[in-house]
Amino acid sequence: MSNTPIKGNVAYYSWVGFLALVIALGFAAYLRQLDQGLTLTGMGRDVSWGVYIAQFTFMVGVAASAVMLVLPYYLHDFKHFGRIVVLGEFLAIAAVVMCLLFVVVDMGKPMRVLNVILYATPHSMLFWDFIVLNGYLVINILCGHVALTAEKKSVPPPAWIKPVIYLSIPWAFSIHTVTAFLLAGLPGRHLWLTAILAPRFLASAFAAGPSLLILLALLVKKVANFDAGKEALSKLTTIVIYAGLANFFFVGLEFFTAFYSNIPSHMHSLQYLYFGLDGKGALVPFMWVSTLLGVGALFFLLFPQTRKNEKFLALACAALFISLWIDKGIGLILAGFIPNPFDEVIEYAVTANEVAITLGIWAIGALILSMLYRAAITVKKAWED
Amino acid sequence: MKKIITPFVLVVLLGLIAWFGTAGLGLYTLFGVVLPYGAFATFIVGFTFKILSWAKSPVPFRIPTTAGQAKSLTWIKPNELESPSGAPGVLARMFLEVFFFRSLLRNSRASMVKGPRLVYVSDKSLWLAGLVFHWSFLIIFLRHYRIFAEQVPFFVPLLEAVDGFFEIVWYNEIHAVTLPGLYLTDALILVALTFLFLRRVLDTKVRFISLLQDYFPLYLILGIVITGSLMRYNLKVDVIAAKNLVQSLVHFHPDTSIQVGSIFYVHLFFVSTLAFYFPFSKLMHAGGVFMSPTRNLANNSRAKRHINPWNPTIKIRTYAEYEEDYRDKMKAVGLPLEKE
Amino acid sequence: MSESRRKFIQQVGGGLVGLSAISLLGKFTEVEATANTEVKDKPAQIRWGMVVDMSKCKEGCTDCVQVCHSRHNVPDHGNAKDEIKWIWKAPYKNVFTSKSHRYQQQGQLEKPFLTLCNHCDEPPCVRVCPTQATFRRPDGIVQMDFHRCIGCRFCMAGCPYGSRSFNWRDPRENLKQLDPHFPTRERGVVEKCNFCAERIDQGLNPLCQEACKEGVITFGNLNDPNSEIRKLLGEKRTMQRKTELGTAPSVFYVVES
Amino acid sequence: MIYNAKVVLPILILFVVVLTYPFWQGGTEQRPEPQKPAKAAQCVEDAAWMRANHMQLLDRWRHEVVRKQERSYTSTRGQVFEKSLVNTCLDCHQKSDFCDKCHAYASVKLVCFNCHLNPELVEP
Amino acid sequence: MSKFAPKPAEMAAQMNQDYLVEKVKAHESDWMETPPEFRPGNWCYAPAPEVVESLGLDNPRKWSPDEEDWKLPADYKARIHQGMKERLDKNRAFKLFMDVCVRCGACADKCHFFLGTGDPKNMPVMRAELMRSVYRNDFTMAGKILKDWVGARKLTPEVVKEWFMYFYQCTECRRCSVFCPYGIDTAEITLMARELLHLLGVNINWILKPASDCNRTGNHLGIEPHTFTQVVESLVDDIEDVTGVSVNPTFNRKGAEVLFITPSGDAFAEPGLYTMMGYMLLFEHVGLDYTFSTYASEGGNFGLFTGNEVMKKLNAKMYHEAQRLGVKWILGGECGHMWRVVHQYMDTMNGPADFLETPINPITGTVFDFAKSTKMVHIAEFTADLIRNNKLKLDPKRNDHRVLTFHDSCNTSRGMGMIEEPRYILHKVANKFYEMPEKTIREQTFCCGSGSGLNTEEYMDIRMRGAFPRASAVKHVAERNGVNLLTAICAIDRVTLTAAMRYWNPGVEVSGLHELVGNALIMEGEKERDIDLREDDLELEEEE
Repeated sequence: MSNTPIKGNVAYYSWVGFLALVIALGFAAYLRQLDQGLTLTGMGRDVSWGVYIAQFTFMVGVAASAVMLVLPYYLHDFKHFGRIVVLGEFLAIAAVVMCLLFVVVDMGKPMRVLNVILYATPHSMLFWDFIVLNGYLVINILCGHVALTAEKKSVPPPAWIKPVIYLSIPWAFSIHTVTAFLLAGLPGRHLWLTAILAPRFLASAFAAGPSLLILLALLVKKVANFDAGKEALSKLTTIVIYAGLANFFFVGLEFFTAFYSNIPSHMHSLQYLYFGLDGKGALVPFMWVSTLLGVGALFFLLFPQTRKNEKFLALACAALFISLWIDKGIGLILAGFIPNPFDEVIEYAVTANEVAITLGIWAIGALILSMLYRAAITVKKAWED
Repeated sequence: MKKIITPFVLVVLLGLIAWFGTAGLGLYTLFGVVLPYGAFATFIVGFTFKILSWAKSPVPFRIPTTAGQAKSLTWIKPNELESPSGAPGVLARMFLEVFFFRSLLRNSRASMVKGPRLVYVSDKSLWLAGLVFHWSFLIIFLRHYRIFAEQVPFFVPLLEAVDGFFEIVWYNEIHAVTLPGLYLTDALILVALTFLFLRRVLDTKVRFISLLQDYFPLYLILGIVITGSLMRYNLKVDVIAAKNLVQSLVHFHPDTSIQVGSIFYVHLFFVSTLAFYFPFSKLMHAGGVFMSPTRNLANNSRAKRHINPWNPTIKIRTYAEYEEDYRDKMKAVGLPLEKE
Repeated sequence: MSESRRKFIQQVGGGLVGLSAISLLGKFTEVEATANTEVKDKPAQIRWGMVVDMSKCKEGCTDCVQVCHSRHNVPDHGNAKDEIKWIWKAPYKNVFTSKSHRYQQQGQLEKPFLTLCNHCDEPPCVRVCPTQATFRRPDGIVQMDFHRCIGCRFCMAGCPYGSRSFNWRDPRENLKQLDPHFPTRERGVVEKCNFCAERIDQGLNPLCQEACKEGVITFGNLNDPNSEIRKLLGEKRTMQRKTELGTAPSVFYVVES
Repeated sequence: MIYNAKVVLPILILFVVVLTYPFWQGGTEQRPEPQKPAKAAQCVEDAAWMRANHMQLLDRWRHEVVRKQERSYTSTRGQVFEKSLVNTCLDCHQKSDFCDKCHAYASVKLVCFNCHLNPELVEP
Repeated sequence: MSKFAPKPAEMAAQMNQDYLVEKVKAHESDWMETPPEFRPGNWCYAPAPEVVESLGLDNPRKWSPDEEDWKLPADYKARIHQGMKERLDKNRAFKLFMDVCVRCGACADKCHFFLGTGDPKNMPVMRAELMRSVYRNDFTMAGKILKDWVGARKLTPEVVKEWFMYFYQCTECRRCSVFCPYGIDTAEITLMARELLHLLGVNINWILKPASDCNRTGNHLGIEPHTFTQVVESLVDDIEDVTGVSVNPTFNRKGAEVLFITPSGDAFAEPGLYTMMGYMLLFEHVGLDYTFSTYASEGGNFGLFTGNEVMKKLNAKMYHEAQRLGVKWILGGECGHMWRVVHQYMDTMNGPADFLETPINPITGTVFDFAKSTKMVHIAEFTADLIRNNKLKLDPKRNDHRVLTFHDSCNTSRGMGMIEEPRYILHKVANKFYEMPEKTIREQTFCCGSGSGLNTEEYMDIRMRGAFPRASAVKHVAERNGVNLLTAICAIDRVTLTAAMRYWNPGVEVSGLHELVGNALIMEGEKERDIDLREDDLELEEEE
């Protein structure tokens, strides 16, 4: 690509400077965590995964959502995604990098991270997640880079990239499926021990990711004067609606199975999340906000009058994104540990240090995204006027 | 092919010589004392000599590379890094050039596509590989101060901690391959050298321009890296004995009784060869980069007169001579004249 | 190589193949349909197990806990969040979550029960570990290799018994007495009861068993029909934690005499 | 004549001075000389081999003890030892004398004692 | 079209099919054993003996590069050795550049001649190696002992021919040096090589003839004083025809505030003379007190392409004349290599100019601090300052019939760092301005392909190939934005790019910057303008 990501106007530099600051703070917080240990987090004996793994799970979904552009564009020849398919791939790159970082900061011994390869263990789902995530990163970097380079030269992309692009489609599904398998295969964690966890993940991913893409598309239209096109946005909105509906349908299924069967261990985590358990319910307000935002957004998106209005579309997408972020990026992981194996409700409270690291990683993601988008849009716009 | 293979054979031979010289002939004093002293002395003297030989030639004209807007009208933003107007800009430019290879960062690759049409795509691979190689080399060299200096300097444990952050300790049934853990720079330098080598061989442009002497140092440094890594990770040697030997050398009473494993002498011989070879080769770019007039001069020649010590006196065709030749013609069209 | 020797090798080789084929067949036939009986045979001489007779356990006595924790250098950080536990007591209703009911005899629900790693025959923690830092020894002990653990805590999510602890902070901060014969851990790794593997390898019994004056703990080879533990299991009514999860624990409880 | 001597020479001299630092660093060429243990005449293996390879041996030991339950080591001389840093090595040697001196001299980080305990400090 | 170049379509077809820039031809062969091939269109004529003599250079004789025997002096080896030794001792850059190259290849595909010919010896590193190989043999211990193992070779007549071919296939544009991690400047190596070749009498007519003429008459074209004034006066008439305004240039006038020097091409060659008209309109517009000189009637300096002594000799006239006329400072026109000389050499060679004053713009009062020693200001700096201070009345619509792009001349961008001033002016005097792709402009600009004295007819094949990268970039904006005018601030560009555009991009014309300024200037008392300085119709809005 070119030097374009590092040239820019005042607004861009301020944005990059701001991100750099957040990253620096996050890095300082991480150094502190390296020095003093994960005791600085809100995690403990009972809730042993917290905001890091929750963000990781959520971002895997965002990463996987690139397939919602690649698939219609390459398999169904939906031409309108031509302008933004690379934006999806670049979003995937930023999201996967964030995923990897979230896993690393969660590790007690990050210096031993390569043990995952040195002592490759196929019966561990984490090993497979390591493989699929890194593979997905490579595939997306390759596809994005090759496509953009070809576009820059204004020559057709080389033929060998086609199979790689096709490979990226099942691969995107695999990253979220394997991530679901991390959780769904654990005995005694009943919230996760469900066969529809993978479909649930995919549904929420294909709602959250494209929502974010719509928001980003509207943003670059505003700040970079790069229009994704009405058709593309409308198609993305359709995807968001169907995936969002599927997501809430799946949540409903979980409720039915747990509460109709009336098996306490299946109900407990859901009870904790939505109604509180043993008098404790720190997440209850979040979950209801999530439900209201999600259902509300979907309701309004169903009407053409409202979803055709860009302001409203942005609002609905933001609401849905936040809703799903709360659902998957907070609730799902934490409540898996609540109640604990002794049926005690011990809650998790995030700490400032943890938040700083989390924000740092988000900022890294945003920085990567900004730089990649800038490069992509420069190339794209070079051929239009 | 000859220029690719000959230096390889040469380096292998050098390794064999050191191995046979020590393990076979027992010439420990030669390989452990005499050659290292000789090589180091050659390096210091040769390096100094080369720098001074450059310094002995003046810089007659101020010709910096102006790769950006020069300082001109006050309201036009000058690019101090690419076209520095004074010492601060020059220092910053040199710093970025020496430590971060800034010029290579803008490298691009041209290709001709049907049309014909030329297209250029940014290519940062040389920059990255070069940076990784040089920085790894520097860090590895600095880490060796644990051997060179009797009291381990403060920066060594610091570098070791960062470089060895990843505990890459791998055990298999045949061999505990890496204990102590793998240094990142050890792996990175190997990757970077391999890339630089492959690039020389596979890129037809670079293969065309490459000389035998471009491959030789690559192989030699690769040899140093490989023997060093073998010593650390596989064919263990007594590092205390090695340090004792080095300390006896730097304290100027060489202990000829010390014998370390042959791999150590192969490593040392490679290093000695490199040190000896350095001042006479392109490797002097390490010193030369500081001396390059196109980069270490400010672009201020219209504001400040640059002096050429050998500015020749030239006889010019003066106006008087000119008027002499053309007086009539000038007069005819009414041009003012000095002498009527 | 002499002819006779070659023949011998062939016979032994062939024999071995045949043997393993038979044992494979055996494996298929012996698998039972119900999950909560643990007899998925693992062809080993030894499978260590433990019976905890809670009818003999004195309330308020923590001899076994103290010996274990002090000899294994288990720190006491003084807060529940960072807590490290190898063996400890917890109320019956929490240990046997699915076997508690509101009409249980007086005091039973709150009665402290000894709990520790179950050294499952089908340990989920081993299944999920990405580096084999947790592994099952041939003698059934589920062992931690602290040198290899990356601290991902997948095993903690995997363990349905809450038997695993993570070193959220440096254990040496809160270790007043150190026993040099057993290492401490580093910050950032997971740990748990190891059935005193270091003692078993020397032919000794676990510390908790030795420390208990009341004879609460019986330790022995579950694969030996003549062992004391098997006799006990044959005589008493025993139960295990969360058998429905198919983990096949090696720790059994006698709840009443 | 040297041109730009005011810039060139100081930098050149600084370079040479830094590079030759080991030669004028001073010091008395003190070599680490750990005490010979009184307890045993010979180490597990030949002393010279141990100097170069002890880390490999210890790594092999830890692997075999933890993962394979093989706790005794038969040396090339046929002697049998317990595979234990604390019980075998430190039975004869003292960490502060034996390990630390060389490790400090060669600046090699000693990671064993991050977990394993030095009996010198624990037992009075 | 020239008989020295194939037809454009043939050349294009050949480029399309023949080679790839990324894969060098004949990459397996050893370059030392590949002799240069002289064929029509790739070499320049030798100078006549009297031209060589008039400049006091060595070995005047009749010879031609395509002949086998070049009639080199018998002691050619000793001459080159001695000449090289002298130059190594006198020029640090030369010595350093002989030693430090690591052959990383960053420069390889940056040269327009390499991109246009695919000839691997046109990779800048290779061009320098042609000389380094001899340097190693003669001046390094390693070379003396290890010979071709370290890439050393003896000087032979074949090597001399190779030098001639490839050091006259370099326009000293310095693009490679921008990419070199050590800043190795091939232009300086080429300069040395050409100086060395002079020692053998190996040189080209197109450089020596103008240099000789310039010495004699004051300008490259050999125009004598009376002709010079007459030509300028005829331009004055043209201005009056187009604008209705009469301008009054003066010549050799003592006591003027400013001496104005521009390349003679601006006075005598299309499209340069429209630029000349632009200057005169501008000076009239602001009432500048200036004079031309017939003695210093040349900004350009072909000495730069010859050697530092001829360069100094020709350049000396500027200060000499300024001092004689008693002006305060010198204003320089749009020229490329003139400014390379003024910026990099003039003050060092012929200064200090303490008889002049630090230039001050008499109209705006701006002090040109950055030129306080040389005392010479570029016309683009001068005009930009005027516009910035609102001293010009401009109507950019008068350039609406042009869609323009700007070609950074190598000498002004990479030789002095002038990048923004011309763009500032362009934005003020024209509405339709589009940049070429980023890797082909500013400091990465491509040479016109005929600089450094190579703009001669018999060299057309190489010139058109060398111009190809520039033309390809122009074509990009021509197709995309409809660009039909290529603006440049270099007299050689204006001539050579005109040829190159006719060859590669028919329909794209070439102009100077001040031609556009002249079009846009609203002069006092002017008549309604419906044609531009070229007398082309303006694109006027329909009156309602």
